[in-house]
Amino acid sequence: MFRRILIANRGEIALRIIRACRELNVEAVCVFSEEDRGAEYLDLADRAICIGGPAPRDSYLKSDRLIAAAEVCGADAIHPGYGFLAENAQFAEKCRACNIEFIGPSVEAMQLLGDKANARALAKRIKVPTVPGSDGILEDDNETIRIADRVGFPVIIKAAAGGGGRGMRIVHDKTDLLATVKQAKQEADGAFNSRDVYIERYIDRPRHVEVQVIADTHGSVVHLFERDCTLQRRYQKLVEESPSPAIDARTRADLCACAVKICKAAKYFSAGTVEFLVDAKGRYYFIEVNTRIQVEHPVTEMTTGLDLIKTQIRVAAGKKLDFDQKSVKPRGHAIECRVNAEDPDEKFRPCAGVITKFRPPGGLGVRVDTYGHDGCRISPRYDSLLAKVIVHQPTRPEAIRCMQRCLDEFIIKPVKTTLPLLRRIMAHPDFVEATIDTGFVERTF
Amino acid sequence: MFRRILIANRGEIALRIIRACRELNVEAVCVFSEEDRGAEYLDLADRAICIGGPAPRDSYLKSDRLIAAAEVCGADAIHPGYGFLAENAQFAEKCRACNIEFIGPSVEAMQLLGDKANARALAKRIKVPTVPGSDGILEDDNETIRIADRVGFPVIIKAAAGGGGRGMRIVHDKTDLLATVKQAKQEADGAFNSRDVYIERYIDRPRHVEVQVIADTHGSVVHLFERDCTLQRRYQKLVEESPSPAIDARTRADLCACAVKICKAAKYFSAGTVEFLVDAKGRYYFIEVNTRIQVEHPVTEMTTGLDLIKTQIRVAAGKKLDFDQKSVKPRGHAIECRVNAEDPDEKFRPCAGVITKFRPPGGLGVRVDTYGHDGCRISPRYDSLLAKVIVHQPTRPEAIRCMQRCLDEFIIKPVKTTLPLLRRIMAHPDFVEATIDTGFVERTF
Amino acid sequence: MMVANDLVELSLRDGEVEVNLRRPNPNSNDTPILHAVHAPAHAYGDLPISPEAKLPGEVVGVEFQEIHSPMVGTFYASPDPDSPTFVQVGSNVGPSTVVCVLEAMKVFSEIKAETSGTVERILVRDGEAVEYGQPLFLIRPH
Amino acid sequence: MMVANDLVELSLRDGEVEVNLRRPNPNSNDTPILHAVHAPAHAYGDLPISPEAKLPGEVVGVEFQEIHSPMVGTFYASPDPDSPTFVQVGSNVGPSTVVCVLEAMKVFSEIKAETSGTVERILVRDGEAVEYGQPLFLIRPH
Repeated sequence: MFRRILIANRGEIALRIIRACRELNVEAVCVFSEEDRGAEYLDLADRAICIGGPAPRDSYLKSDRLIAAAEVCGADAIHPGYGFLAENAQFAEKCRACNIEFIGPSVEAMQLLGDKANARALAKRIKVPTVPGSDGILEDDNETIRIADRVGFPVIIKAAAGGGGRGMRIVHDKTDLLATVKQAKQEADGAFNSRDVYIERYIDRPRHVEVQVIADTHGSVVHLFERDCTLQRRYQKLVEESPSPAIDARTRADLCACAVKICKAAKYFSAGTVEFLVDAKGRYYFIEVNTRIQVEHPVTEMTTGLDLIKTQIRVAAGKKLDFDQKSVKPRGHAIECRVNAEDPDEKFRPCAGVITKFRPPGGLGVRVDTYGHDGCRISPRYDSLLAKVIVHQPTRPEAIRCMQRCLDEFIIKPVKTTLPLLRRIMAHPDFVEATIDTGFVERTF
Repeated sequence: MFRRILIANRGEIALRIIRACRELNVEAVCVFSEEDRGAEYLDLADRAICIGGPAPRDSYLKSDRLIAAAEVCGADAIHPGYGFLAENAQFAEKCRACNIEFIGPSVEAMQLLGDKANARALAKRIKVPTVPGSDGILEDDNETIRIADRVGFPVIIKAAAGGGGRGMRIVHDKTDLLATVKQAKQEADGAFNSRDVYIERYIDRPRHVEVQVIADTHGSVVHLFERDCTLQRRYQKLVEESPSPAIDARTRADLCACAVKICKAAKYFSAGTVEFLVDAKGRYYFIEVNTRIQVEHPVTEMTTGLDLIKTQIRVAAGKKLDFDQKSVKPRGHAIECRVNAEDPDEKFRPCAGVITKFRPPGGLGVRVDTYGHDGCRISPRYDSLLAKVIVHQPTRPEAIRCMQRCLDEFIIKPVKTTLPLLRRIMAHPDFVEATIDTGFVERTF
Repeated sequence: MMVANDLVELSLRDGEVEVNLRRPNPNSNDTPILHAVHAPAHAYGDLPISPEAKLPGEVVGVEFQEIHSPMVGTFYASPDPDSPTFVQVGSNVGPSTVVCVLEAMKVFSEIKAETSGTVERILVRDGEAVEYGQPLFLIRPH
Repeated sequence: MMVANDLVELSLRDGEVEVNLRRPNPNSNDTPILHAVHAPAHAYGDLPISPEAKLPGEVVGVEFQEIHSPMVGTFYASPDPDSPTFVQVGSNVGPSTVVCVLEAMKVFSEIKAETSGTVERILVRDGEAVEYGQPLFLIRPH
């Protein structure tokens, strides 16, 4: 096992990793930027090292400083958390070149799965369903028509250089196809300085369902069932739950089997997430793999009782998984709500300032992962995630009711948060009846 | 289901019951004394009613005021919590006479099991092992010798009017018997104004193991396995865990079966606890039944995933249990530590004052039931229990390690608490190896 | 204030004489509505007098005395619906003047002023539920 | 202080010329011990100067300037163990005077004073690990 781990992150996930280290009897050294100096979660680390200025590019994204900090304190591993450098294969490579274990998958697996096109090609090769599409840039009109016919309408035209929902156009009918592609190319040229576009089947009102996988370096790959993250706002997840209320047992088994197949094919180890879209008819399509621990990992921890961060660290130290697929028995229903320091009435503008009153909820089956407390300072420079409220109850209706109780109980003053929006979501019949899709929040609130 | 429940208690258990009410969509009205005016947990109730002065006898023990408060706010049930009037059969009777449901067992069951001698007689009748003894007051010397021979040395002489460890004498040998009984009678006369003493087998270095039972008014009695509460200080429990690390599967099955047998014989409903002593050879002896929810109920909630307070309320409303014995599957290991506002260096003198900094631990499998927060006032007038830290992990060693981490993380300033003692207990090899008995704390710290 | 409360408490403990003044038409099945019991409970704190009890245009320097409820129950201003109220604004009271009755668990208890002065204001309505320590009357001392 | 830091930052970003001054005997397998890095990290806050940096018997009114570490690494006072130190207490420095080298990931970087004055005190020991922003030298301005 490692003797000392450098935590190359901040806020709630840094605290989460510190706690895991303590329980493993591994020393935790946490880096911090000048902006985070004095944050209380740093007191729980064995040491804290300032690595740079407030801007992420001057501190949490500065790989040389992180590695220097690990060297200087004698850490034998680095945990990247999520965000920042967590999915940066170059950083992982540099760490290992310096004889510091990067707690995550192999560099090869990160490179293979981190590239969407490669991951899609891999999935197709091993017969995991992907969204039907052009598999590359549209060259000429004849090809475009041929592909669209094969894929089936409606289709979506996407700019190759786009992302986050930008540069997309839906075509419902063959007659509009060529004109729309032409427009899309012009727009892509203007917005991204590249005329490259490709075509995919448009999945109407999809749900986002992902499978948590954990694998060791000895070839054992175990899935920990799925999380449903359909409730998003502009591609940012707000609420996650497990099991998914919208898929049947057979789809669940298929998704989990596909996720394991992809990870085995990529010789994956560590924690990873395989994401799928599921359409209204229950058809599913692989979209991508996240090669890191995710914000919403506690949902799976609650249903399975397994500590994903501790397992991730053990696996990185070369240990075998101490459970197998058969011994993973999910229990009950878990829901997570992300409480962001944002103002829902002001276009979700991040809010900063000092919290004067912070009263997280508590009780049976309630977990709050947060770095918040009375007197805590919220910086406008970083991700606005302030707290994750996770509930675990025997059934989904009980979990929703418990979450409503928790959101009502949670007091954060005077910084504005997404709590009011979350309360409205938990009370909305479409969420309660699980009839939502990924566009629900934008359409409804 | 009830429309509105009056909570006739304070502090962490009042908050626990408020949360259960909210999740059941039942209005919660909480009483308070003038000393507790302004306590933050009252904000979470739908209403709060002042019922009297700071002294318990002027407020929380004043049954007429509690019933008047229930009438005035239109509550259809009273939850007594633990302590105060929770095991007072007269109070339960008064409530029901006023058409207010008392959330607890029947008056008859409370009377039958609340009297130790009656409960012991019942146990003997249905062949549940009890501590061998005189079954009554020692009359003459011949009888004393005969009983002691039957019971077997060592024996313990107890004052009938004594309690809490006072008025007890151990006799290891027949030659000392009559002289010791004579002394004991004289002492009892002086201390309790009654010469009555009785004799029991002295259980050397016993463990305290209790079985949680929940039963409905339709005759269904289900046990929720055991809690080991051996770690006590002067008969006050400090640490509780489940499963017991010191009994084997067969003893566990026997204890649980005995507990169900006693409850069935007493026509018991609601939550209750059947307490046993277990000696070094694994022999067990019924001692008493607690006819209320207990401080340590969260230990069982963590292992079984069942909400005992919600179940207790449902059962009081006449509902059937929505689970049966077969569906109760305990999972993992849970430990609870009681953090009392007492100074372990000053003979556990209760500490009072305003908490300026309160940082409870958190994370996976961690629950803290507390009314504490920054700025919270601790009154010297009531029970010193400030917080219960409960952890739930796959195995006992992991649970102990997690608890150590939690106790290290917990900051309470400036009020003195039992945290330092708890930290030493969790690190002590006798606790870790589960070789302790009920005298461990007094002998060791 | 603590002294005043203690006096009320003592007088109760000594003389909680339960007067069976059963009201002829008490609508006994209706649970009385609890007016604003929650709010003042939290508004209080350690103030010597509740903010609610401060009268608009009040003469600065006059210290009113409050008669607090010594119990939880329902406030009645008169012994029965057909009788006049025990006191009204402007009435002079002495320590043993009965100012109201409180009902709890179908038992009516007479409440005495325990102070001397003029009734400045009646702070609760007839039939209103009151909690322990809630101010019932404001008395201008003589 | 922010201005001073920004200057250091800028100069680094412009001229992070990695000097391969490999030390002949760097004990390269020993990880340097991190002296008191955690404690000052928390002692700091927004103070313009660290309490540690205040000298006993310091003349009130003199404002020292600090040279902060622009990176995380190991501090060396001389280019190699056999050479004299770059500066010592009493040395006069100008903005481009090299005051020490910092090693990180086997690369040595020269650190310049970026200010003018006399070295009043050297705040870290040779071979000590330093974190970003840690004061290295106290300079009495001319």
